Amino acid sequence: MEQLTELSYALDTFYFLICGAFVMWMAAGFAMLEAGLVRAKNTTEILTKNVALYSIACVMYMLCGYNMMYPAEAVNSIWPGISFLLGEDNTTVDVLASKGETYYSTMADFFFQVVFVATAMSIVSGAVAERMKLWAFLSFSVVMTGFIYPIQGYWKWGGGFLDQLGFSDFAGSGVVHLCGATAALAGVLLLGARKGKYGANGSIHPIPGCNMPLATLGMFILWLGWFGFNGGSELKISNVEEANAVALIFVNTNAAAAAGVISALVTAHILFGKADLSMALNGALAGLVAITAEPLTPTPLLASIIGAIAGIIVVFSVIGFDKLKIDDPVGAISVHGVVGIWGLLAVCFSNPDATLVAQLTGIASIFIFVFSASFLTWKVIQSIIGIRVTEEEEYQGVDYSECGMEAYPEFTNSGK
Amino acid sequence: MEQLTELSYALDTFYFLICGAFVMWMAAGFAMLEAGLVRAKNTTEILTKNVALYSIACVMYMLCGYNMMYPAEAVNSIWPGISFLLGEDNTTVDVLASKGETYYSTMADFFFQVVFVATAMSIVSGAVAERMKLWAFLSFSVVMTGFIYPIQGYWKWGGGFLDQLGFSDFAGSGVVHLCGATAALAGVLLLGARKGKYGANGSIHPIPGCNMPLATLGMFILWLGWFGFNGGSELKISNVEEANAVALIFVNTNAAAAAGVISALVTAHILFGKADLSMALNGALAGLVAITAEPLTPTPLLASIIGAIAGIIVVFSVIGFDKLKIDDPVGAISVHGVVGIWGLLAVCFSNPDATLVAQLTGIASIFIFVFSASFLTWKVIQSIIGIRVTEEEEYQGVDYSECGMEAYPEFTNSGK
Amino acid sequence: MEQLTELSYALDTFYFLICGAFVMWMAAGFAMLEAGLVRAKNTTEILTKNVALYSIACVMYMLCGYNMMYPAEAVNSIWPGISFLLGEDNTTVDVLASKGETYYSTMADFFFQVVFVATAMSIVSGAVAERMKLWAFLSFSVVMTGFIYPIQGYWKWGGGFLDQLGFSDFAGSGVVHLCGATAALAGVLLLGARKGKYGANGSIHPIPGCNMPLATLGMFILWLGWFGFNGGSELKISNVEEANAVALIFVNTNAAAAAGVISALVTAHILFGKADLSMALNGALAGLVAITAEPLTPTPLLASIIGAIAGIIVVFSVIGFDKLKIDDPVGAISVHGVVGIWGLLAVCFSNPDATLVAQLTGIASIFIFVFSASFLTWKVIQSIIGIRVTEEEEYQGVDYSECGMEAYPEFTNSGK
Amino acid sequence: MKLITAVVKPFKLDDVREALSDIGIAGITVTEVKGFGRQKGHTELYRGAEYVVDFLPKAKIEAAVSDELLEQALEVITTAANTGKIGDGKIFVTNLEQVIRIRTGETGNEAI
Amino acid sequence: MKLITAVVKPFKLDDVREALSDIGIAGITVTEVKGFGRQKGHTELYRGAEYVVDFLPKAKIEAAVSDELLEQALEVITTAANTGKIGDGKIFVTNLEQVIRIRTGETGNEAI
Amino acid sequence: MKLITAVVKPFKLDDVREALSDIGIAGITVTEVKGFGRQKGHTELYRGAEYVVDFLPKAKIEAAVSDELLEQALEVITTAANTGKIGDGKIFVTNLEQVIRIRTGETGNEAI
Ligand SMILES: Nc1ncnc2c1ncn2[C@@H]1O[C@H](COP(=O)(O)OP(=O)(O)O)[C@@H](O)[C@H]1O
Ligand SMILES: Nc1ncnc2c1ncn2[C@@H]1O[C@H](COP(=O)(O)OP(=O)(O)O)[C@@H](O)[C@H]1O
Ligand SMILES: Nc1ncnc2c1ncn2[C@@H]1O[C@H](COP(=O)(O)OP(=O)(O)O)[C@@H](O)[C@H]1O
Repeated sequence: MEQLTELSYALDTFYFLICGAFVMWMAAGFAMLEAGLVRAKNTTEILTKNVALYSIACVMYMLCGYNMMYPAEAVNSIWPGISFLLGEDNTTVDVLASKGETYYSTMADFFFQVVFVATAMSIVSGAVAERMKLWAFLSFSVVMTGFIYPIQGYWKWGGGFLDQLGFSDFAGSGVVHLCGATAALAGVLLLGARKGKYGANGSIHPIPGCNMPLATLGMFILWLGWFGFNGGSELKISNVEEANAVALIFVNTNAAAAAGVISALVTAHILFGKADLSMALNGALAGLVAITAEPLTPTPLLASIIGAIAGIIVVFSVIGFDKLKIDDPVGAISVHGVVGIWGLLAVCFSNPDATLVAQLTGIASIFIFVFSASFLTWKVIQSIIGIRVTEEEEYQGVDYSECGMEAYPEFTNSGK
Repeated sequence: MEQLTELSYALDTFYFLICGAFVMWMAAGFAMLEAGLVRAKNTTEILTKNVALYSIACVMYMLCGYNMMYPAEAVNSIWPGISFLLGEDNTTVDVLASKGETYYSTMADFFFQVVFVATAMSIVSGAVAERMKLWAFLSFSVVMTGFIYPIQGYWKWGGGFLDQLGFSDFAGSGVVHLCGATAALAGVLLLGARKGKYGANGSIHPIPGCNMPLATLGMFILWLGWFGFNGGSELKISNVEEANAVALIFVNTNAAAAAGVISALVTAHILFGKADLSMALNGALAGLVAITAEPLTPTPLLASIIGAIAGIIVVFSVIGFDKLKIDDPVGAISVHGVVGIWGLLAVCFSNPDATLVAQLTGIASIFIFVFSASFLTWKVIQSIIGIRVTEEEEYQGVDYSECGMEAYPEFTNSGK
Repeated sequence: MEQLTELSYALDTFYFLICGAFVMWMAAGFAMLEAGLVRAKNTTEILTKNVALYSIACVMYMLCGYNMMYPAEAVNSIWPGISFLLGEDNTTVDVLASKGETYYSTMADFFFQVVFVATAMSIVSGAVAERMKLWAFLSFSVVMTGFIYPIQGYWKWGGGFLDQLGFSDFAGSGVVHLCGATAALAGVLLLGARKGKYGANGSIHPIPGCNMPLATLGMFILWLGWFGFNGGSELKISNVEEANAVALIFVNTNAAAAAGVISALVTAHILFGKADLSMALNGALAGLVAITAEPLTPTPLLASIIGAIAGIIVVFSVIGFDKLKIDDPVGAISVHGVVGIWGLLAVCFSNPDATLVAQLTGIASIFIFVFSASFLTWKVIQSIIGIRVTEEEEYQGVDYSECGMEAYPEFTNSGK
Repeated sequence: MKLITAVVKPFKLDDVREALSDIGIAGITVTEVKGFGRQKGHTELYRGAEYVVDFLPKAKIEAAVSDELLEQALEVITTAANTGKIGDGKIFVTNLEQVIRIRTGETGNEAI
Repeated sequence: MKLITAVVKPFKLDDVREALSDIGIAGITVTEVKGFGRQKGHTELYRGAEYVVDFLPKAKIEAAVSDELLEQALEVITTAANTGKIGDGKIFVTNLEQVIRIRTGETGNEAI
Repeated sequence: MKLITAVVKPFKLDDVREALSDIGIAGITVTEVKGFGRQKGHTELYRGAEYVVDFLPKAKIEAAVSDELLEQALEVITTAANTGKIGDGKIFVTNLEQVIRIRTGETGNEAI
């Protein structure tokens, strides 16, 4: 019997670790997606940002973020309090004594959680690409991963006021995606559009990404990683019901993404007369973001419908932001923000425990807090070291000014 | 005891899901392989095809394909009948009552199966690359994933007449790979060769792929995914024998691929005097396809030999199809079709239950049915919307005509 | 009870196989990293090397390497003796009779081990890139994976004299990484620097890699694979303690890599004034190599520190080797060799069983043996077929001379 | 001696090259260029916004020829590069004062 | 007829093109080139060692013009390409003996 | 003033540039071109079929020089680019009617 409990603990821990590894892989996905959608002259820098932000997230979340998000004893339901470093893992004795309450390793939990923070931060890098200073961005990521993300994460997943209120966000359409997109929006508003993106008389000049296979690879990596993202968020797999739940989450996650691709592709074809690959990629991610708020209660058919609507929303959202002259090179704010909200609202269709009021409260709380905190942080960084490269550096490409190194030295005329 | 049954169910379900995730990853592999082996001007379109076909496969298989392949009650051993959408998963009560008969989640099974369909369809996209209309291809993929694949899949895995006959196809050298290759062949015959590929006096003009690292990445992704493909096809891992079986499948799958690389590389070196990377990649895939029909009964040494022969076959097959002026840009028909047949025959070397007659009957049944059904479908599509782009569009590249977007706008002179 | 033992065996086997699959994926990581860091004209060849060496490793290790490394009966503690091919897997009866001693499939063990050999060999290919003959390299890889690696592997993991001496190397900072780097060093010394790399008066001419996104992807793949590399080396997960151990290993592995990135990036920024992406990538790998010798006993904070120091070491090491005119295009000797030594020494900080003497003995034994054996092997190959391409071939690129095929025919002027 | 510079459609390059070779002009130098002329480029799409790729890829062929061969060369280029559609390109002729073959140091007509 | 060859900063290309088009010169041929001149390239970094990228990317514009339009063309190019900073580039003028429009066979000023 | 156009082997580019710079010609414009001549390209392989890459990558160097410097320039280019092997390339000289430095508006010899 004890051995059974131990084996069960081992399986749940292993499942958690594998799901975590899949989510970690999403870091590569964001890096490839963004590197594919910027111009060649800004590629080294966006890669550097992605590698570094993941690393910073890991360090900051270990130092204090994890403890803030899941405090041993919270100060109150809004402010978790601060403490540092990770504690000990569960002992065998505790596990056996817990009667199944403690069913996975704390370290595995930390690993799973830390890759989530990185995901939230990755969303930002795409939106501010091609014009933001590298070190300004990295400074922001310290604050974001160490404080902003954990605080609002605590509100829901750490048992704070949003959780108490009945806000429903299974795997983080709000806590992770909306949060990241909101921080990105604050940055983009302060930063302004890339030079040459918007013309005098309302004209919009597309700036095509330099490497579509890379962007497509990034999308596939994210899709794969999302099975860990959503599947792991069930937190347990070791009995029939839980195993079925995880399986259903895999199916629904996949279905929503697939439907998102198709609807985005068809929408784009109707609007533009061509099959816009970049929209298909955004459609897949939109489907994934939308189903993240509740991948368990919908049937696969409903999951497909939620994903399909997300795919349509994202196309119009991308176009809409461009009309508003909010320049987001990879469409991150649309994919993770606008569609994140759609996902949170769509929970009400299938989860009887969710209420529209709670969902709206959650959305508003996350948005207002993250926007204010991020805006303030960006402002402070701006006043100290500045956030935008000079016009000449932007023309020449941030690869040269920030990293001193080209991404494709043999394939382009350098310094263009 | 009940808890043990549940845990066992959880482990088998988890194993199934992870294997499924690996196979899903193969979609990225095909996309990268094909994007690497076409010219730059056709890259966006092949990526779009790959993303879209995977999505269509997921939707169609959920709508009716799965039910046709694994019908609750089949009409007869050839025609499974039609029904829609997925049913409920197993309840805990049923699982416990089943005494180990029901040992994994139906949803996990669906997930695993759906990524197989996508694999079969992916095979087609490579063979018809660089000249087929996007929407013609996508229309075909609706029929293929919703009907053609499931029907012949039913014959073997759903318990239809091929299964009853003793046809042996462990993980789908026939049901998946030969099926995909046959559909591709029908398409290619109707479509004709790419312009400029075959000269007047029997001369062959190679059209080199534009991005070999991408093709290599695709091959590695497929190799990794194949552990899920073959490993998951054991369907169970939760006791010593099954665990050993899965382990042996991993070893054999790996061995066959490795041997395929070496033999293809050596064969190519003997024939051409150079180490042809594209042949080494095809060799790996050939090894994988060949062992797929029976990865469990051979010893690792025999698996290596089967893979090595596959590597030799594929080189000659690629050359042979070129001689026949059957233009297959990525070698899909050779890798999946010709070698798929070799794999099915090689089952007889190690599996005492397999008979040559049954294997030949299986091969013939699948080939004839899939070829006829595909040919008809392609013909219908051809007569309604056409299947081939115009000569001018082909010259300019289908990226522009079908997707309106370049894959590498900064690295090539556009519109070439 | 018996069923529990079987289930436990199944879980451990499955965990082993998944970890093995992750390590196999590292082969793709090395291929991408190296393809990104060489020039376009040498890309096809480095890809061919990577695909082929992995395959050769699989064949040789199956033929004799595995048996040499884990001999049934060793001749003595230095020479294991030779025998061929793999034996039978454990029977259910044996497993049940073993009372938990035999807790995973031998085939799973083989699979896990074989991907390690490939890793060691992959290290070599990067260091000798852009100038070594393809078939010379492949010949070396036969000797390395069939004999050199297994013999020193036996010394530690097979129970040879280093193990008896108390040498501590959890997952192979020494056995795998130092071993690979040492073989590379021997090759590089014989081979000499790439033409044009070092100028007359001590000047160093950097030769930038042609594709940084590919290099970054390679790094991410390696990072992901390393969870299998280190995590799987615990060998067991099926109880609370083991599960916790594996979880801690995941956390520490991740922490060391993250810290390595940050410290390398900051060090580079201090030294050069720019954020050098290539150093950040090396920093990540350095962190990973360093923690590989002991990922279990450090706290996450200590793991971060070990990784951070590794990130600093690697920057200075890369610069240092360049000063010594030892030309290593991808920094493999620094990352795997120098930092491997650091990792082995750092074991003493957290593992009370490790002694400095044992560690130094281990380092020296591996280095001296692998260096001598490799040097000899390289020498023999040199005298028979030569190891370096001609100056003209080098100028034109080894893609043409060795593979007859360009990697990016449309993106560069061929034959440059 | 004259320098002929012909800007043609890229897919006509091989035809022109063969035509020149047939009349004894084996040496040419080719550059990938972007052409702007009456023929207009096309529009592409990216994320829902259109943009004009207003240049067209062309091949620029430079051939040094002796005065005697000039007329014939112009003729065969015009014929080989002609598709009758807009964008077929142009031929420019300038005077060449000197030609040197680097390998041998030969000059003038021998060097061509 | 004259052939104007202007080597300018790449980001001035559009301005020059529009300026030429305004005075009626719609046809031009553009090549990506590397310029070496007084303006020096920059240094880049790779793995801790610096190296000089000593060329600068420039755009080379070739336009055949009639004798009458020459002066005006030179003027508008000079104005449009000017930034006042080093590296603005140069304009070369050579004599054109003949121009042929491939599509129609027209020659001389009609062909421009 | 003369315009020198030299088509040379790419790996001789640096030598030629230095040689020109030594005699006071610092400004040049370089283009990547494909050369067809007596030297033949090579064959490549792809999936078992051979194909001929019949051009060879060359570097085209353009330098405007004053009449006085012409002879010397031709000499140093010939020397620097020479390997004695087939494919060393050619030098073409045309007459330059005018040169303008865009930044300053200087013309003629001052502008070179
Ligand atoms: N005046 C000019 N100077 C230089 N190049 C020109 C000129 N006019 C045309 N060209 C080149 O010739 C190409 C074809 O010219 P275009 O006007 O499109 O077609 P057509 O010659 O058939 O009327 C252009 O793309 C451009 O490269
Ligand atoms: N003598 C020359 N011959 C050919 N091209 C030249 C010559 N001098 C300058 N150039 C071209 O003009 C560009 C600008 O010249 P540069 O000397 O840098 O600036 P400026 O003309 O403002 O003094 C160079 O990059 C080169 O491409
Ligand atoms: N008549 C020509 N017109 C223009 N370019 C030429 C001509 N002849 C040769 N070239 C250029 O010079 C290069 C070298 O010429 P080639 O005949 O191969 O060698 P060599 O000059 O040593 O005999 C060619 O690749 C081509 O770019």
